[in-house]
Amino acid sequence: MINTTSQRAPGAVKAPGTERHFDRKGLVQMTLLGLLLILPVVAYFLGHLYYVNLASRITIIAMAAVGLNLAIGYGGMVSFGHAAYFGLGGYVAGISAYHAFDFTPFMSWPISVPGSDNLLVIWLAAALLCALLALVIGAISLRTTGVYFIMITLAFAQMIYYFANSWPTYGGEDGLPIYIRNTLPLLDTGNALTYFLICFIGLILAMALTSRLMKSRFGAALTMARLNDVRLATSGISPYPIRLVAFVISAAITGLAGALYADLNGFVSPTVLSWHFSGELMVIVILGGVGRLYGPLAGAVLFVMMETLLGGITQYWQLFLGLVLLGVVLFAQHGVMGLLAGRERNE
Amino acid sequence: MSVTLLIEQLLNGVQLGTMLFLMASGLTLVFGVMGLINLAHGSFYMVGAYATAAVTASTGSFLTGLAAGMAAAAVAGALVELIVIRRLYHRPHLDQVLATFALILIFSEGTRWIFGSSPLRLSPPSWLTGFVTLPGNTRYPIYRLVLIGVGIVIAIALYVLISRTRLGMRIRAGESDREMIGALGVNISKLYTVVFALGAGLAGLAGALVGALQSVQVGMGEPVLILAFVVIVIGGIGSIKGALLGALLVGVVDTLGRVYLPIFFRAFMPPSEASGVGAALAAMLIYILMAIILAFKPKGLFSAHD
Amino acid sequence: MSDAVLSLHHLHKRFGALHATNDVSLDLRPGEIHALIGPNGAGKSTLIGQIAGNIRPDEGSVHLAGTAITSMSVAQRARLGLGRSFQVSSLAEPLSVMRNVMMSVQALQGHSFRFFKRVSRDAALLEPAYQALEHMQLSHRAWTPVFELSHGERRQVEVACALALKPRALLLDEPMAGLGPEGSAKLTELLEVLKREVPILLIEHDMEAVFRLADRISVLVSGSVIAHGDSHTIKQDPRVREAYLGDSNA
Amino acid sequence: MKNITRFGLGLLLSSSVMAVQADDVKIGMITTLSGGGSHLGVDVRDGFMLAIEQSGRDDIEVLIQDDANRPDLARSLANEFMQRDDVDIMTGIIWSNLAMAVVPAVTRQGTFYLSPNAGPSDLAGRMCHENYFNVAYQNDNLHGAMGAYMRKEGFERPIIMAPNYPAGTDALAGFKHLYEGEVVDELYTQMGQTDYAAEIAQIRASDADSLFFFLPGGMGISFMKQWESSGVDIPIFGAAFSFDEILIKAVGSAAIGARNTSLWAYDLDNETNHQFVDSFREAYSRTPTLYAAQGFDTANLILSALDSVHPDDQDAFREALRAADFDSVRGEFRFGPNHHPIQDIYVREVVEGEDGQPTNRLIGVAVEDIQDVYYEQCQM
Repeated sequence: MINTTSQRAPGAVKAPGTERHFDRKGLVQMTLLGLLLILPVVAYFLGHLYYVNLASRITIIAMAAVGLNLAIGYGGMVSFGHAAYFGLGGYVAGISAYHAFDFTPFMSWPISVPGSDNLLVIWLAAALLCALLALVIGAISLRTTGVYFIMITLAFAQMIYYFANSWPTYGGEDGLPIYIRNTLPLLDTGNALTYFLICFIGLILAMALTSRLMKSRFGAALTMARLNDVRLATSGISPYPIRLVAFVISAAITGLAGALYADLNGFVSPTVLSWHFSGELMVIVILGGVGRLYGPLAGAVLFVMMETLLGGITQYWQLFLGLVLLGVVLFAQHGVMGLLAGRERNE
Repeated sequence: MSVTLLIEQLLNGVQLGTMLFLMASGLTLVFGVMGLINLAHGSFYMVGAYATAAVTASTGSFLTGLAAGMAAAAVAGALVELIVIRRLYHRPHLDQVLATFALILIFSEGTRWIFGSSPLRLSPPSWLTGFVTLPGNTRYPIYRLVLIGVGIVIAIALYVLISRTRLGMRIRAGESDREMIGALGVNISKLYTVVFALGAGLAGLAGALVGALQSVQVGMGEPVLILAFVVIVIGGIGSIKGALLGALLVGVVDTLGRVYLPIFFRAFMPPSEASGVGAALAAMLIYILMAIILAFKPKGLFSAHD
Repeated sequence: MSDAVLSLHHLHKRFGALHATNDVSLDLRPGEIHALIGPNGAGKSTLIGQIAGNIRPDEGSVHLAGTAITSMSVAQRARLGLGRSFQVSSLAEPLSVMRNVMMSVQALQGHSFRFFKRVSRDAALLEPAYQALEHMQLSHRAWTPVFELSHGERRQVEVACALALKPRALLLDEPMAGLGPEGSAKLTELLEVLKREVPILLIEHDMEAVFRLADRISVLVSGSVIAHGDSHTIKQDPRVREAYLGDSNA
Repeated sequence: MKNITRFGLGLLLSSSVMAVQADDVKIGMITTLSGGGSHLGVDVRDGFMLAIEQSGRDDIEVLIQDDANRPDLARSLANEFMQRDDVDIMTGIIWSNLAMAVVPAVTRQGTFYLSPNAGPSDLAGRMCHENYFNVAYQNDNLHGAMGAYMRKEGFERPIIMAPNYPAGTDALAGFKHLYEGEVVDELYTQMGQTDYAAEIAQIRASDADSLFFFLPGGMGISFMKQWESSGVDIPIFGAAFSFDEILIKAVGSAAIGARNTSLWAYDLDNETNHQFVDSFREAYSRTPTLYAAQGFDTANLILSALDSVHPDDQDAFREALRAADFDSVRGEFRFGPNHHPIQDIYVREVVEGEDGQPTNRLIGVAVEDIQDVYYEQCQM
């Protein structure tokens, strides 16, 4: 009968297929990552700084999309307001550098907070502040679902956009310049290749974090929250805190990318807070392949390259960009990664 | 601040609200019946305005232009539905967002390709310019009163259409149960095309009417689109009644906020600073309103779906 | 009543004019199967909702093992030991059977905020989940995605999910629905064994299974319990016969 | 002439494949050709290219890119021009916020930048740079000049209005600086606002005798159309940014009677200007706007310096630019110590033209030899 106590050695129950093996997907992913790393290095030593900076741009946008993908792709939370975190991260870098440059404190009450041009401090602050903002926004927004969630996240981002546009202290619509790139101990961040490598490591860490997270208990719960939140609750786990934490982590990653972007460009402005930018981030995630680890990277490469190349050909380049995006959504349902690497298994 | 000024500002808010309603009703219908998020709705607004401007300029008749604008937007809507949108009904919201985002780019740049970068000229006809004097000796533009009137007429017409006609019955059936209307033997794809074109036509009408008061230019639909989304989310997606009340609420709150917040801040701030702070807060006001409403009523005020 | 595992006290729920639950009191004792039957529209779903936590009653209370759970969420009730299955299968289709069952184990072992250890190598999760599957004679399907399972197998997975919670009480909502004679017979057999470990509140349309399995039966009509007793008493009850004569399932 | 709009090259393709002589001059133009307000960029480009074409020089290569009115894209394009194409001179940016994002990086890396439109105060003052030249105006110029003009004309109770963003608050500050009197009220609108009923009601309720506003682009069109039927009948004043030839045609009759300050007018009476307007109309079949004039002047300034020296000799080229030895379409033109123009600001009135369309007519000079107030903060 059934009531036998099983006598198995510990660890005898194992998920099949957890061993690594090399396949088409692996090949595509390694190629993508390899090219992203090698091409800028080659370009640097050939003296083509522009391509190094272009690669940094792609890397940072990809990192922001990795953050968004955690919310949209893995958590099923379609945030139309991730520009808020990208922008906030950027403003943390900008404002901190501004005060460090001016030798004025950022805050004098209740405790004195000086500005800093140390990137480690800036990154920490950017991630923490974005997490805090996402905690507040997420706590309210996650009470809603579906289209309401899409729209309320948009509404919060719009609030911040208008606020940044009209708040004069840090430049308002003009934005805030960062005169000299913020620094790291022992490294020359002003060097294009060094900065690219910093961004590249950031991207790798963000992807590794996502990957690890999704294989953990937290990831299992988040996956279940996306696929079937009734099952999750019936199993005894409330979906709300799971989603909220994922949303916060997602925002922190995007915010970190925003800080990197501000330093790459040497300025930050409300444009990166606009709903257009939120939309572009979403487009990149979908373009690459929703809920796929390498999707954001593939999407960012394609999107930035199209933007750069088409822009040089015709002043109506956005028309062609639109046509390409439409083609992808109609005919390549699983994004570029789906096209190149085949469908994702959900196990 | 006098009472007459307050009344005038309320009228302004209502007028803004009625135009938002024209946009929002189409958006909410399309979502209610087809479950589709259409970011490109603002493009039909633009198409309506451009077509009206072009036809008015060549025929000299604003009314002809208006009809042409509405028709052009409806035709554009029907075409978009046939070519793109119908492939998206069974897709996740994300795909819909991406596809309609792409449509925005295509419509905007396509329009610029055809009509150029410069804003077009479109003015109300001479018989609608000028103002009337309201009680309290306030002058109010005739054209704005006409806009309010058109908004009310459309609202009533929509109400009759939905509650009294066969098409309306099918729309209601579609809202309550998408599978059921198929079982009823209704030609769904035709119904969807008609509803989408109707929504687009209403957006085109709004664009044409408002275009005569504003700048007819590429991208004119985007700020309105965002506002219309705020409206339908506040009102409850899928609900025409919600769209109407949401539109009026947003119109009035936005208008009054812009006027009275700077004045409010002047009570305890230097004037130029108060104006800035007030204007900044006014810009955020409707989003704050929306966040508060959704925090307490996560499905909006009058949701058609539970 | 004091030794009841699960008890409902004077529950009321109104939707506008409809009195969907009208003063319902029930209890579930260790080692028994208590069946809840009633014609369509009797208010069974509303009552289940109040027990499971999707619906808040207007009046009355629900207790699980002596604890008032009336205002607790679905997840809190589950963690306290209320396992349930659904009328319409509610599993994550793309995931494997194990992944579905492991969710309950994970919940049982405390919070889910462990970010780094791989689930796929976590014996503390894998072992109990596998045991629950063995319990339901389904371990051979452990790594099959749910969408490849038969209807009956999905029912078994649902029960396994509930079992993995090490529940004090099981709430099974029409587990036989759509199973066919063979599947029904198998599940009936399984439940007979199961009830010795955990008492079951069984909502079921299949009268044959109900009369075979149930120790006690309560009949719900128009939101009220009109009859209560063992299968013999219920079969004889004139009000039950009357209520069921108007019903096609009678 | 070599009018090369560059085709994008692949990532691996080096720009060295372009066969360009060593002493050729490369000019990179980043301007707004798509998105909101793109007619400004189109006119700057067309005016600029007209001058290049008329010079008959074939050793000048102009690379043109569209920034879509996005600072981050503009910044990336600037990198592309400097790092890949190795341009000698850059120009083209329309908007102040984009200029703030791009110009400091460009000049710091030793490339010349000549602004054909934007003139934010920081670039005129504490962030000025020896390689930065503004050939258009400092942002305050036109607003300040209108303040001076309205004071001169005897308006005593103006109400002033602008969008709530830096250029807007600067505009009102600039106006007040030279108006030197009390204003009835200051209204701040929202960026991109399209409905002005609320503001118009406030203006009517005030006892102002005149209105000065700064609402560039589509905002100005919307406002003036709504103003027309409001029944408020105080005169309106503004800067040329709301009254270029393209905008007032879109506004229609509502613009008639409005007065605006400009650094240039198409009916300005000098030989260079006549030739410019005629040739522009011939080439593009439309009347140039001030943006076209600024683009034209920018190109001619560059050409005048190139006549004597190649930009590789930075110091000499800078001196040549500073001399401003070219015939400007606006008559007198010279640079102040911060490389911003010292010039006359004119007043134009919108009238009905011969074709029934509104057009600007020059009616006088608002301020002669206006200079910005920021040059004292500039240390080069």
